Amino acid sequence: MKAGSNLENVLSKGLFAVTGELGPPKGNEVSVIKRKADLLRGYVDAVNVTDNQTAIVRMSSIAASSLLLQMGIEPVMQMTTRDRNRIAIQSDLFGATAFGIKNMLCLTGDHHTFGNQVDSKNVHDLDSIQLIDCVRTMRDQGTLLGGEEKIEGEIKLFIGAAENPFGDPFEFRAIRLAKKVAAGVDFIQTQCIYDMNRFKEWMKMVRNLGLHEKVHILAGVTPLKSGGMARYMAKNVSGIIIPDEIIDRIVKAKKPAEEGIKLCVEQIQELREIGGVHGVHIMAIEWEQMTSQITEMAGLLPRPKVA
Amino acid sequence: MARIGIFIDGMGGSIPAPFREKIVSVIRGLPEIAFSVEEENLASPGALQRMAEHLKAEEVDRAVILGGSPKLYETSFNKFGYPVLLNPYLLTVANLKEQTLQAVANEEEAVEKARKMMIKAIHLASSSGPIESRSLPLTPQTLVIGGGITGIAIALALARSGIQVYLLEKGKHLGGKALELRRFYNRPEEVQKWVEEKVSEISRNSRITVISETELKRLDGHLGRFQATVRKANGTEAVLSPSAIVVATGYEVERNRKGIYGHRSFISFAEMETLLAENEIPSLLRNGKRVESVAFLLGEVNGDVKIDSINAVKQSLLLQEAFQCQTVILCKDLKVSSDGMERLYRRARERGALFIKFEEPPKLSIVNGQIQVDVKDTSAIRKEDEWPLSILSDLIVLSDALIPNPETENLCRILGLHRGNRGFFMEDNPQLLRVRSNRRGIFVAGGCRFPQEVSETLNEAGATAQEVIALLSGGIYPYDLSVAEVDPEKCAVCLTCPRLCPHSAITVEKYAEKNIYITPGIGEGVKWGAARVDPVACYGCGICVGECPAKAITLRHQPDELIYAQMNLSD
Amino acid sequence: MIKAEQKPLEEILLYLKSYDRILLSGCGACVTVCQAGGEKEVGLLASALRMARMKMGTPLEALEATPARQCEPEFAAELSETVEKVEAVLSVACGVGVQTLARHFPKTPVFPGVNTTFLGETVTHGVWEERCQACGNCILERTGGVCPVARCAKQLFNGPCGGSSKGKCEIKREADCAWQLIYDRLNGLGQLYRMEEIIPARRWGVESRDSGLRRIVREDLKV
Amino acid sequence: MTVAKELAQSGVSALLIERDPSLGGLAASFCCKASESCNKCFACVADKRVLEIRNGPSISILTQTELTGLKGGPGAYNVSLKNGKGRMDIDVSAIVIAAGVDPFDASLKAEYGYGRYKNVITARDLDEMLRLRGKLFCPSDGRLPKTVAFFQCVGSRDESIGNLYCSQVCCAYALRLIKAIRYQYPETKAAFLYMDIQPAGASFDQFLNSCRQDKGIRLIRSLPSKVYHSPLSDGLRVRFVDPLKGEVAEEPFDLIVLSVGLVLRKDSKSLARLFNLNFNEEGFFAPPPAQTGVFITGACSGPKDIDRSIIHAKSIACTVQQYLKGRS
Amino acid sequence: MVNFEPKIVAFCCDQSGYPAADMAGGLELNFPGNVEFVRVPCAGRIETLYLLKALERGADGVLIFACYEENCQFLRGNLRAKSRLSYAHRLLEKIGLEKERIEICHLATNCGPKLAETLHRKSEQLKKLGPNPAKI
Repeated sequence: MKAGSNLENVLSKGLFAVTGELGPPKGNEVSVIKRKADLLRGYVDAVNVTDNQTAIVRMSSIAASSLLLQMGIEPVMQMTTRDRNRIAIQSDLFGATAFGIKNMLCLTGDHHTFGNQVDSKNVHDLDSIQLIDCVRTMRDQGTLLGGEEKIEGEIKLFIGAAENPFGDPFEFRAIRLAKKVAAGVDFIQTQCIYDMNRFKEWMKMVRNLGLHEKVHILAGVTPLKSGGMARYMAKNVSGIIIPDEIIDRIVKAKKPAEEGIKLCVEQIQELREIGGVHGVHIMAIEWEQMTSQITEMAGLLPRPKVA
Repeated sequence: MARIGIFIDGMGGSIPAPFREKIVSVIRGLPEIAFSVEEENLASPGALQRMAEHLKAEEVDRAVILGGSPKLYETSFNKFGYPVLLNPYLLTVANLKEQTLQAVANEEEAVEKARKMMIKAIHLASSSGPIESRSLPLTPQTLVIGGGITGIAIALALARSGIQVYLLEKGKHLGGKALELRRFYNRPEEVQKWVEEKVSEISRNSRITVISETELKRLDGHLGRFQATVRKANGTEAVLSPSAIVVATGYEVERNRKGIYGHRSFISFAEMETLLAENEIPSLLRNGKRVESVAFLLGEVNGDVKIDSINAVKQSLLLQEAFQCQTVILCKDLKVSSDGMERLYRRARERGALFIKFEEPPKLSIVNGQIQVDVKDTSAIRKEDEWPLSILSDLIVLSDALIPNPETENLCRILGLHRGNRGFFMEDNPQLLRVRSNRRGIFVAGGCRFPQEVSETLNEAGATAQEVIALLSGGIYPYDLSVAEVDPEKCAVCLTCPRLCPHSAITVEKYAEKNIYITPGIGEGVKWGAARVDPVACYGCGICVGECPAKAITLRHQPDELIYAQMNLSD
Repeated sequence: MIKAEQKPLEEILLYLKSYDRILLSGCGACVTVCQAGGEKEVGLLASALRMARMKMGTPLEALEATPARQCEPEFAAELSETVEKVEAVLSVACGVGVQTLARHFPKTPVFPGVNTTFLGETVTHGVWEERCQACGNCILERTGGVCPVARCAKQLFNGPCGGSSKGKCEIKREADCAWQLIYDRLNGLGQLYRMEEIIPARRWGVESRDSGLRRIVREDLKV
Repeated sequence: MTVAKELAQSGVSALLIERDPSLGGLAASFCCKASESCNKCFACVADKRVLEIRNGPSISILTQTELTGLKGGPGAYNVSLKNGKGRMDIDVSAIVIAAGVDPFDASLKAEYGYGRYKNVITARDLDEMLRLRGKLFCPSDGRLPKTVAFFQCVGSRDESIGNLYCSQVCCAYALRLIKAIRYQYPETKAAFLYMDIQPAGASFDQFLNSCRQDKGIRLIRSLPSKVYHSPLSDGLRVRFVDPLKGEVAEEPFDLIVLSVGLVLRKDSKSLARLFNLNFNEEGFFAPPPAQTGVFITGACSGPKDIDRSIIHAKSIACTVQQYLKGRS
Repeated sequence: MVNFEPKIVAFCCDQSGYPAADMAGGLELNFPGNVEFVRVPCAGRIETLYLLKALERGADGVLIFACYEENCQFLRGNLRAKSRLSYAHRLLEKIGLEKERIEICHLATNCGPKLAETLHRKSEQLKKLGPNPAKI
């Protein structure tokens, strides 16, 4: 066991893992976290806590993660290299692990110009792969990055990263995953999947490289709320591909939200059948209440209790 | 101080004497004014003679004319020669006729205006400087690129006029697209025979050197001093030094044989030419099968060329008259704007060819292994009954898109030429210079400029040859230095000017020879990395001058000072 | 070369508010090439400033000069006499030139007339794009001659990120994704394996601006 | 003119004879037909040519002069000239005839009512109106026409009057006029009634597309059969077959512009007699046999636009020059 | 402003504007009184600086008579003039001058009437705008 987290246990037992996602409040209102935690508790194995997602200022993911721990939910603390240099990153990891956080997700982060502090200076001292390498060094060698400096205590972290099979150049996407694996990643959560063909093709490349045996891949899904949302995402979000037939299906549905959930469940069932997919990551953005319904309909309940 | 002579032109009564007097009275007695004389029709040879005498007698070095449009005097002086002792650039004209007398109604105002204009002209005259003339020797040598019909015709015409020609052909044989043709639409002889005759004439002509399987790789220099590096297929290179260059690389045909167009019933005009030539009258066989009906489908790919219409009517007539075929010509517009075409068209019609003109592109489908064309004939009167018309025929002659030669782009770069609409070589601006290119001494002719019917192409070839002959026959190219000039010390080598020069007259060579025609300051032969304007290639438009961010370029005949003087404003 | 853009006229007018007699100094090098501060731009800006001030009713006398390279002490020295005649200097050279003049003329205020933007390449005439950040340790050898430091919005060393879409960057959709360019270039060279290597964390603190003032000393050249 | 210029440049001295008081011919009376950008009508070229010719060093010009006689044979002709000042005889080695063309007399097409109805004008009338008056108006009352119809092929491609040829210039000419009008007077709508759209060239497609896209221009493939006139309102009604509906339609227009074809100049008969020239099937001059030293160029050998006339002239200049070389 | 006669500097391309001015004169079309014609070989010769300098040195308005687009003897001189004008317009705006003070007019040799009409219109327009407040 690298960190002994619940998520690690589920995955290492070969069980199909389910993770959820929680966006911390745009302030210090703890009740928001509590409300969302209640919606997710029992339906997922761990919950991603975003780190100022889309560069919108929110409660720090370390703080929100430790609050979640107190509420009895296992967090996956996200960390971006956008806002911290290697000093802050390593110091934050000391703190986070001290609070008992055992999972983290290494990200570069959305560009700051997308958020509400466009005038800020971005850091990018490290990129996500270098961050993975940094955390792995801290955990496995017990030293700081690039240094001989010994760490007092042990950093136990189950290291995750994201990968987007829908970014370009497509042929390079599996190789990039290999780079992350080489840097020391333990699990991967993907960008939300709508273009199943492309995802399957990517997974084929991943399997050809033998990566599915070295890393746990959790396929990302996001239920579509409405036709408008589908159209907006397809048009405006780089790195998300939504095939026209899916947009059509949601747009033409009498109850688009219901259709969106149905679609999501179908997707999960399809993903489960793909070799190398070890779990799903459900990103029900500001729609956390649907997580229970989705997991139930997809037959993912009850979540296993593993020691 | 400048000594200025004033000439007042009465313009045949357009500028009345009292008016003249009122104006000139102001300047009499000014120190720089040597004299003022009155003349009638100063632009006439006699008056010019007298003008010269005045200038000589009074030893003046500047002249101001008060009269009509400067263009009038410039043209007549160019024609009859400038008075000796007077450099053309030391003459200033105040256009009293068009710009005051005829433009200002109130007489008092006109006088006032005229006086102002006169003072401005005197000011301009005293601040202008002479521009020297030069001439460049030209050897009678021309490089013709492309051995198609155009290149052949030009080479022969040039050789007949005593000009040495290098005829560059990329392929093995001369002839180009003409080798695909069998007949002219408006001449009795056969194309092949015509080409053969011309080719043998070329081989007999000692002034023409045919260099086949060779392409142009690099071009340096300007008019009269071109250095063309050519490379043979086997890799050997040679440098030619022609005075002028003609580009006649022709056009290319782009065949669309995708989808239904891949059907065996479709053939091209060239294939039909061959078929017509190979078959013996009276029956037309293709792959052993008798062809009885032929449709011509002139698509929209070539909406702007005439050749397709001409070929269609020509071939249709042959099919009808020699092979008893039923023909249909489907087109959007039938282009008959060539000599004799309307008659051919009518003849084809009278002998039973159908002409169907459509607005919407016809629909194609395969019925029993044959192509069926469904078309809406816009000239049908009873639409309900006759729309759409279905046509089944044994063969369909399809127009292929005529596109620029694939090497056009590369050649443009090598030659410093421009490409126009549709990617063909562009002629030098629309103003009458169809066969000239944007560069002095380089001409573009024939299909590489735009695909045309053979006889028109030949006309163009003749015109091109004439241009080259007119340029080279004198043996020298006279020019004056009324051109742009770079001050190498100010030049930041920013490359703005070579990018913008419409005539590719500016080069930047790292160790270019210093501008040889610069006068004061540094001596000749200084090496300097700066932009360099070739005075022969420059047209003196001043675009580079206006654009130079370092203000390193001056237009020698119109420096800043003269522009400001013309504005006639306070300093 | 260094690329710069002229500052808005209103901003410049604000700097010069309390002066009636200035020197407007251009530079014959980089800013001439990027058409921000050559002799022509100096003339234009001077004319515009004079007119704007005339319109305000506080005429401005603007002398003009364009030394060959404002960042050399000798060229700056050429301006000495002129500078003595004026109350302030407006320099449309890059930030380097402005500082050279400031150092050279301790008693005269020197204002910048341009924003020095980047080290860039001419894409087509009139379009310039950033190519180099002068980061101090060139890695172009590993990235096929395309610099991710200058051209990737996130300065990724192991890109591309998920926002690379159809060759374009999600942050500026008109901009090429640097990592797509690197991929294409290495692919063309048959060196894709170079992208499979992980580029380790950079030593910013030693090599780059982050180490404090950088300085190049060539002992052999010193006189 | 072009021939003279080109010859002069090749070192041959030339004498230019023009019957009218000024040079330029038909082309010199055209107006500029630019809309937002140049539409390549070449009208400005003629003006510039005139200047260039006056400029040429070895060209002598005789205007208002007519040819009255011809003596001698190939290579050594003696021509008799007559002008206001008197008569003269001149020896020349070669003769180039560029007698040009006239617009077709539109009143011969009686059904269109040219010469009877004030608001039926020819394209040339319109051209002059725009060049000299600088504005568009109905000749009957001076108001701006709201609708203008252009009839193509008036005097060309017409069996009834025996002109079995395409005049080659009128489509582009009329379309450019339409474009210029539409640009200057956006409220005026135009209809273009035609058989086939003829012109070709690298930029014509672009130009034609811009015409097709203009909602204020209707391209109707149908030649009108008759113009009716109401004497009370000076209104005009045009009868034609609507190609879309396939039925006969009648529509009112404020102004009708006839795109008249080109015919040989009226006085060309005497030239033909003088030089013993033949006519071709179309009624234009046929090129005389080689070695006679007489050459034909320009539109009098068959209709041509300005651009093609110039090319043709240059090409003939080349032939002339080689002919002269061959003789000396 | 009853007696204000605006001073106009009219740059004339030698390929179009200048002959057109001759034609306009020949047709006896009146020009406004205070026009200075500046003859340039091509509109591409007209630097942005000239446009500003004309105003700075006392003109109330500037006109550029250039060839129609796609009809420049030198391919792009008229387009350069147009682009430089747009740059000058940006500066004028910053200076606080009306951009109507500088205008480009495309014409051909045979457009005398258009030239005269443009001059008159500009003159009237400038009368309304009043004298150039930035002239030195």
